[in-house]
Amino acid sequence: MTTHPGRIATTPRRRGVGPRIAAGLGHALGLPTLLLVAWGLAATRATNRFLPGPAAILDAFVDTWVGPAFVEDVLPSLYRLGLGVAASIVLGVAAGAVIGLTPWLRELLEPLLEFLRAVPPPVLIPVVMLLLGITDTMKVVVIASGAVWPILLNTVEGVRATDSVMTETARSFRVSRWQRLRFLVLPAASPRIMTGVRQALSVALILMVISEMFASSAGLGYRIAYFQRNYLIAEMWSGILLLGGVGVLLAVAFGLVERRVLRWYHGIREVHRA
Amino acid sequence: MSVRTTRAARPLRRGLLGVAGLAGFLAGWQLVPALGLVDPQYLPYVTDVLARLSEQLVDLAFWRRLGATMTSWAIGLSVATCAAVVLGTVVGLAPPLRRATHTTVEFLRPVPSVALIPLAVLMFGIQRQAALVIIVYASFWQVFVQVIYGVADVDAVARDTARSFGLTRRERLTHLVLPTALPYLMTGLRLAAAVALILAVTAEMVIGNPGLGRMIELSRSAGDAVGLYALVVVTGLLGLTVNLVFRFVERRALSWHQSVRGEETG
Amino acid sequence: GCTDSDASAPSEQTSGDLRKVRVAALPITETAALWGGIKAGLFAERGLQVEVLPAQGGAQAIPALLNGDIDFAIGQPFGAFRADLSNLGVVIIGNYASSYADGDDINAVVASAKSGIRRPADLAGRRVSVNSLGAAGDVTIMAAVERDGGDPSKIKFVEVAFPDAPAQLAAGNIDAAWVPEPFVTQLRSRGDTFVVAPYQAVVPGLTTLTTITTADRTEKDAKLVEDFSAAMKRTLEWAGDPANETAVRQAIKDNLQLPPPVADSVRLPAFGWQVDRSSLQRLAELAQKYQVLDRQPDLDRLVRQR
Amino acid sequence: MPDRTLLRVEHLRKVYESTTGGVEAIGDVSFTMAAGELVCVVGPSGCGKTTLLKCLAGLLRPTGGVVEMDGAPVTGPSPAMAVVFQEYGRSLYPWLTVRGNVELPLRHKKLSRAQRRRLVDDALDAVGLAHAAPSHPWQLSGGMQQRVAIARAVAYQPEVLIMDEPFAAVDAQTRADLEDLVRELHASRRMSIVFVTHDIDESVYLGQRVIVLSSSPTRVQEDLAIDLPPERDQIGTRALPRFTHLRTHVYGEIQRARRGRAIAPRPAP
Amino acid sequence: MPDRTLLRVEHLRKVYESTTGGVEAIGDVSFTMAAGELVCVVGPSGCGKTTLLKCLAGLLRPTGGVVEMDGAPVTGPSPAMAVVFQEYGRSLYPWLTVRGNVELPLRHKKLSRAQRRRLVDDALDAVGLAHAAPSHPWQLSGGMQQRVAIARAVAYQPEVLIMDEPFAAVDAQTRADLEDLVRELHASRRMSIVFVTHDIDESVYLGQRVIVLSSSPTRVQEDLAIDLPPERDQIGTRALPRFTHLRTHVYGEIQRARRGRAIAPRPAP
Ligand SMILES: Nc1ncnc2c1ncn2[C@@H]1O[C@H](COP(=O)(O)OP(=O)(O)OP(=O)(O)O)[C@@H](O)[C@H]1O
Ligand SMILES: Nc1ncnc2c1ncn2[C@@H]1O[C@H](COP(=O)(O)OP(=O)(O)OP(=O)(O)O)[C@@H](O)[C@H]1O
Ligand SMILES: [Mg+2]
Ligand SMILES: [Mg+2]
Repeated sequence: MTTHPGRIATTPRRRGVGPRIAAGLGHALGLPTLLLVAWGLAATRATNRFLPGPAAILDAFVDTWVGPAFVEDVLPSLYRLGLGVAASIVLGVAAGAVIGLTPWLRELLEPLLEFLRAVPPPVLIPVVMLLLGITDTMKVVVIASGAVWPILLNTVEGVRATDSVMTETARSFRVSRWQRLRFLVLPAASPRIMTGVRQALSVALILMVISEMFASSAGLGYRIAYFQRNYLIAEMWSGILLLGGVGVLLAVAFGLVERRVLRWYHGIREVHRA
Repeated sequence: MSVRTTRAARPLRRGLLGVAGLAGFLAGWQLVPALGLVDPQYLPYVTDVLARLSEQLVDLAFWRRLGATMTSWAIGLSVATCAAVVLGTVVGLAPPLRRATHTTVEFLRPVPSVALIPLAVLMFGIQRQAALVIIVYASFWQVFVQVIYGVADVDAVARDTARSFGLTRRERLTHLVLPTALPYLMTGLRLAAAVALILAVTAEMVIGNPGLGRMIELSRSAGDAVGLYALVVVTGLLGLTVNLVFRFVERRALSWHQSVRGEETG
Repeated sequence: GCTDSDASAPSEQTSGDLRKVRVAALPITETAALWGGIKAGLFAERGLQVEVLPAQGGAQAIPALLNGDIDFAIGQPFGAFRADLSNLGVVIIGNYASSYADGDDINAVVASAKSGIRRPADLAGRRVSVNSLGAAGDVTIMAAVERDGGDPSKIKFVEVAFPDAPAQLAAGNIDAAWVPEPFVTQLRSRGDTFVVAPYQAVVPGLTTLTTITTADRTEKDAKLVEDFSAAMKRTLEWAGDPANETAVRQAIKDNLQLPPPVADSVRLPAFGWQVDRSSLQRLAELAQKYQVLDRQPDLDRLVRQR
Repeated sequence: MPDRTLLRVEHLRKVYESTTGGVEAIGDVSFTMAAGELVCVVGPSGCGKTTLLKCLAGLLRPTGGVVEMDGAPVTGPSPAMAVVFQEYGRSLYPWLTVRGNVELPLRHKKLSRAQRRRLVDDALDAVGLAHAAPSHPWQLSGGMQQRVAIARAVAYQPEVLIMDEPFAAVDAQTRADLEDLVRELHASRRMSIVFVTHDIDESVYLGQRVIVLSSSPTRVQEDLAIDLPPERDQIGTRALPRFTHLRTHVYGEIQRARRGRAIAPRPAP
Repeated sequence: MPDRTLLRVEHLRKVYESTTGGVEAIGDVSFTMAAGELVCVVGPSGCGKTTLLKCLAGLLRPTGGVVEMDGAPVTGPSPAMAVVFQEYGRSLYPWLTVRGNVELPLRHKKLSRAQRRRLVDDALDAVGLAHAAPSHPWQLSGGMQQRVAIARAVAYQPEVLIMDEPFAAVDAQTRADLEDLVRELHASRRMSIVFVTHDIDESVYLGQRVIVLSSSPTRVQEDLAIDLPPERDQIGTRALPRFTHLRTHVYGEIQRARRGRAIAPRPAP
C-alpha cells in the first residue's frame, strides 16, 4: 500500500535562551523576594526575639555556615540524606510494585505497614540505635524509614491503577514479567511515583534533622537543635534557611529528572492551547 | 449461587491475611529478645507488652489521653486537608501561580516541624494550639503536593469534553477535576493521617501537653520499656484503624476507579 | 472492671480568692517537691493556685515564659545562662535543687564493664553520653577528667537521652554514660563501673535546678514574685525535711506513674531556695574554659533573689 | 436553504508544536457553512479532520488563518455547540453513571429536574440504551459507550453539533438507525451539523454537502453539494442512481486525495 | 481446508459480576474452528463479541462452559496468539514511541536486533506508518493509532490472530488495503484469524465462515460458510452475485438477531 510521507516539520519558534532564563529566574525568585521584603519590613516594625529579621539571619548564616562548619556539619548530613533518599526510592518502588501487583501480598502486609507507619520516629530511633549502633547507617535507616512511605504508597496506588486495556494488551502478547514491569507497570505508575518521590524528598530532609537530634554531636540537624536549645535564634533560623535552600536545590534537581522521566506525560498535555 | 459467598468471603480473606501479617510481625518481635539479640529490658517481649496494654485498656485515664491525642489529630488533619485541597487546587490549576509559588513551596516544605515548636509555643503557649500548628504544618504539605499532581492529571479528551459542552468552571471542578484528583487525594490523606498522628504524639512528647505522647515520655524517663512499647503499639494500632477507615471510604468513593474495580473483576 | 489512674491525682483546690499561677517544670522526679508542696497546701497559704505544666526543658519553657503563657519555670542553670547571654530578660529568683557535696550524688558517669574504664582520666578518647551537649554534664565531666590528668578535649561526647543510655551502654554503642538516678543504681547493680560523680568532684553541691521568671515580671508584678518566692522557700524546706519524704515520694508516684519500687528508691536531690552564687559562678567559668559558652553570663543581672 | 453564514474558515493552518519539532496537521483549509446545514467531512486517515473539528469547536487555537462563528472569531468553546469525540471511551467520565454522563452538561442549563430527566431518558432511548442508564461506562461495550457519547450530545440540544466518526463502533443496523436520528435532528430542530466519517455512503446519504480533504498539505480537495431529495430513507435513497453516482464521485476524489499525496511525497522531517 | 481443530467453544457462558448485580454478557455459545481458518464474527452492538474474544484469548475466565485450544483448556494467554483490541487508543503505551510499541512484544522472542528491526519496519510499512515510527501514539490521529495496534500484532507473527473491529477508525481505501493485508497474512502464513466486525460486506469478503451472534441471551444465531473462491479481490469479488446473496443473508440474520431482542427486551439488571 502507499506509504504516507512525513508531515512538514517546522522548526519550533524558540525564544532566545536569555529571555527564557530570565523568565525562569523571575518565576523562581519573584515570590521569595517579595516575601523577604515583606518580612524585612515587618521585622523593622515589631521585633520579636524568636523571629528575627532577615538581615540578622543572613548575618548569622554567613557566620555559621560559611567556613569549616559546612564541611563538618553540612556535607556529612547531605551525604546521609542522599543515601537515605536513594535507599527509600529503591525500596519504595521495588516493594511498591511487588505489593501493588500481588493482591494477596498487599492484603497480608497492608495492616502491618500501616501499623509501622504510625509509629513516631522519636520512639523508633532508640530501637534502631540498639540494633545498628550509633552509626551513619542508623541515621540513613531512620531517614529511609520515614521517606519510604510516600513512595511506597504512591507506587502501590499507581500500579493498581494501571489501565485494564493496557494490562490486557501486555498479557495477550505474553510480555514477560520483567518487561511488563519495565515497559508497562512502572511507566504507567510513574506520574504517581514521581509525586511520591517529591514528597519523600522533604520528608527525608526533616528526618535527617530528627535523626541528628539523637545520639549526635555534629550535623546540620544537630546544629539546629543545638541553636534552638541555646536561644541562638538567628543561628537557628539560618540553619532552617539552609535546610530550605537544600530543599529548593533538591526540588530543582528533581524537576530535571522528572521532566525526563515524564516527558511523554507532559507531552500529552503540552499541546493544549498554549 | 456462589456469587454471594465469594463476595462475602473476600473481606474475610482480606482480614485474615492482614491479621496473619501482623501476627508474623509480632512473632518476629517476640523472637528478637528471646534469641538474645537485644536485652528484653530494652526491647521487651511482645507478650509482656500486650499484657500491659490490656491493663491500660480498662483504665479510664488512658482513654482520656487517647481522646486528647485524637482530638488534636482530628482537628489538625481536617484543617490541613481543607487548606491543602483548596490551595492545591487553585495552585495546581493555574500554571503561572504554580511556577511563581514553586520555590517558596519547596523552601517551606522541608522545614522540620520540630524546629517550629519554640515558635508555636511562643505564639500559643504550652497548649493544644501549639501542637496544632505543628500538626497542620506537617500534614498540609502531604496533601498539598498530591492535590497539585492530581489536579494536573485530568485526561486531555475528558477535559476537551467538559470544555466543549460549556461546563462552567465550578462544574468542571466538581465533576472533572476533583474526581480525577480523588485517588491522589486519598493517598495524600492517608499519608497526612499518619504524619498528623506522629506529630500529635511527638508534640505531646516535646511540648508536654496531655495525651499519649506525654505518657510515652513519662514511661521513657522512668525507664519503663514495657509501658513505652505498649503505648507504641497503641499508636501503631491507631494508624491501622485510621487506615481501615480510609480504605473503607476509598472503596466507596473510588468504586469507579481502576485501582478498586480492577480487583472486583480480576 | 475499669480503673481510673487519674482519680488518685491531686485534685487542684479551687477557690475564688486564689490567684492562678502557671509554672513549667520538667516531668522528672525532682519536681516531686513542687507537686508535694502544692498538695500540702503551701501555695494556697500564700493565696496562689499553682498549675504545673510539663515542659521539656528551657527551649519550650522560655518562649512560653516570655509571651506570658507561664509565670515561672524550673530548669537547669544553663538554660538561664544562655537566655541571659541572648538578653532574653530572664532572671533567677531562687534555687530549687542541688547535688550533694558529699555522699552518693544524684548523678554519675558509669562505664560499661567491658570498656575497662576505671577512673575519669580513662574517659579520654572514649565515647561518653550526656543527655544534652553543651550543658552541666559535659562541662563537669571535662573538668573531672582534666583534674584526673586526662585530656578533656579527647572525650567523644554523644547525645543520648537518659532513659536510652543503659541500653546503648549494654549494646556497646557508648563506653560510658552520664546518668542520674535511678539509672546509676540500675547500672551499678548489673556490674558496670562507677567512674565519677562529676558534680561532686568538680563543684560540690552544684546547683542543678533553679527557679526563673522574666525581669519584667519581677518589676511589674513584684507582689506575685514575692508570694511565690515565699511559698517556694517553704515548699523546698518542707520537701527537704526527712519527715515528709513519704509525701514527696507519693507525689512521684502520682505524677510520674513510676513503678512503686522505683519511686521509693530514687535518690532525691538536696532541695533549697538559697541561690549558691559561687557554684553558679564556677560552672560559668568552666563553661567558658571548655568553650561551651563564649562569654560569661552577667550573674549580677541574672540572679535576683530577694 | 438557510443562508445566514454560520461558520467561516479561512486559510486555516495548524501546526502541533512539540519539543521534537512541529507537525503540520492542517495546511490551508477554507470553506464556509450556512446555519442549519449538514456538512460531512471525509478524507484519508491522518489528514487532519479531528484537528479541524477541534479548531471549529474552539478547543485548539489555529496556528494561522481565521475561524469565525456567527461573524465573531472563535476563541473558545461556545455553549451552543456539542461535540462527539472520536475517542469516545475517554470522553466519558468513569466516575459517573451513564445517566450522570448524559445529564452532566444539562446541569448548567436552566431546566427543571423533570425536564432534565425527560431529556436524558429521551436521548438514551433514541440510541437504544434506556436500560443501561444506571451502569457505569466501563461496564458497557465499545458500541454502547459510543452511543452514550451520542446521547449526551443529543440531550444537550445544541444549535451546532460536531461529530467525529460517531458511528465507528456500532453495528450496521444501529448505524442506520442513528443516521436517521441525525437527519431527523437536523430536519426537525434545524440543527447545524458537521459530521466526520470514513464511510463514503454514509457521507452521501447524510450530508447536504460533502467536503473532501486531501492530506499533505491538508486542503479542501472537493466541496460537493449533494443534490439528493431532502427526504431520504435507507433503502430508497441508497438505491437512487444519483446516489451511486455521487458516492462514486466522492470515492474517486478520496482516491485522488491519497494519490496526490503519494505522487508528491514530501521528505520525512 | 485445514482440519485440525484449533478452538473448541462449548456452552460458553460469561456473567460480569459487580456490586450492583451480574450482567450476562454471553448466554450459551458453542462452535469450533479449525487451524488456519479465517472466521468473522458479527452481531449487534453489546451482544458479547468482545467478551467472547477475551475468553478465547484467555484474558477472561468464563463463568461456565469450555474453551479449548489445541485440545487443552485455555487458562491464560497463549504465546502463539496476538490480539488487536477494540479500544486501540488505550492499548498503546503513551510512554513508548510507535516503534517501541510495536517492538515491545518481540522482546521476549529470541530475535537478533536486526531481525527485530526488520519485522517492525515491515509491519509499519504494511499499515502505511513507516514515517511515524519515532512519534508517540498521542501524536497520531485515531486511525493511525489503530493501525499501530494492527502493526504490533502483525509484527508479532502469531499463529492465531484475534482482531476486534480493527478497521473501525480508518478510511475506506486504507480499510480495503488492510483487508487485503489480513487475507494475505492468512493465506501466506496459514494464520488462524478470528475477526470481529460491524461491516457485513467486510465479514463476507474476508471470512471463510461468518458467525452471527444474537443477543439476549447471546447464542450463535447462524454459522455460515462463505463459499466464495479463495482468491478474492476488492472489485471482482464484491461484484459477484454470490457475494450479494451472502451479504443479504447475513444482513437478514443480524436483523433477526436484533429483532429477537426487541421483541423480548431484557429487564435492566
Ligand atoms: N466490565 C464489565 N462489567 C459489566 N458488564 C460488562 C463489562 N464489560 C462488558 N459488559 C457488558 O457485557 C455485554 C457485552 O459486552 P461486549 O463488550 O462483549 O459487547 P460487544 O459485542 O463487543 O459490543 P460492541 O460491538 O458494542 O463492542 C454488554 O451488555 C456490556 O454492557
Ligand atoms: N497531539 C499531537 N501532537 C502532534 N501531532 C499530532 C497531534 N495530534 C495529531 N497530530 C498529527 O496531526 C495529523 C492530523 O491528525 P488528526 O487527528 O486531525 O487526523 P484525522 O484526520 O482525524 O485522522 P483519523 O481519520 O485517523 O482520525 C496527524 O498526522 C497526526 O499525526
Ligand atoms: Mg480523527
Ligand atoms: Mg466490542
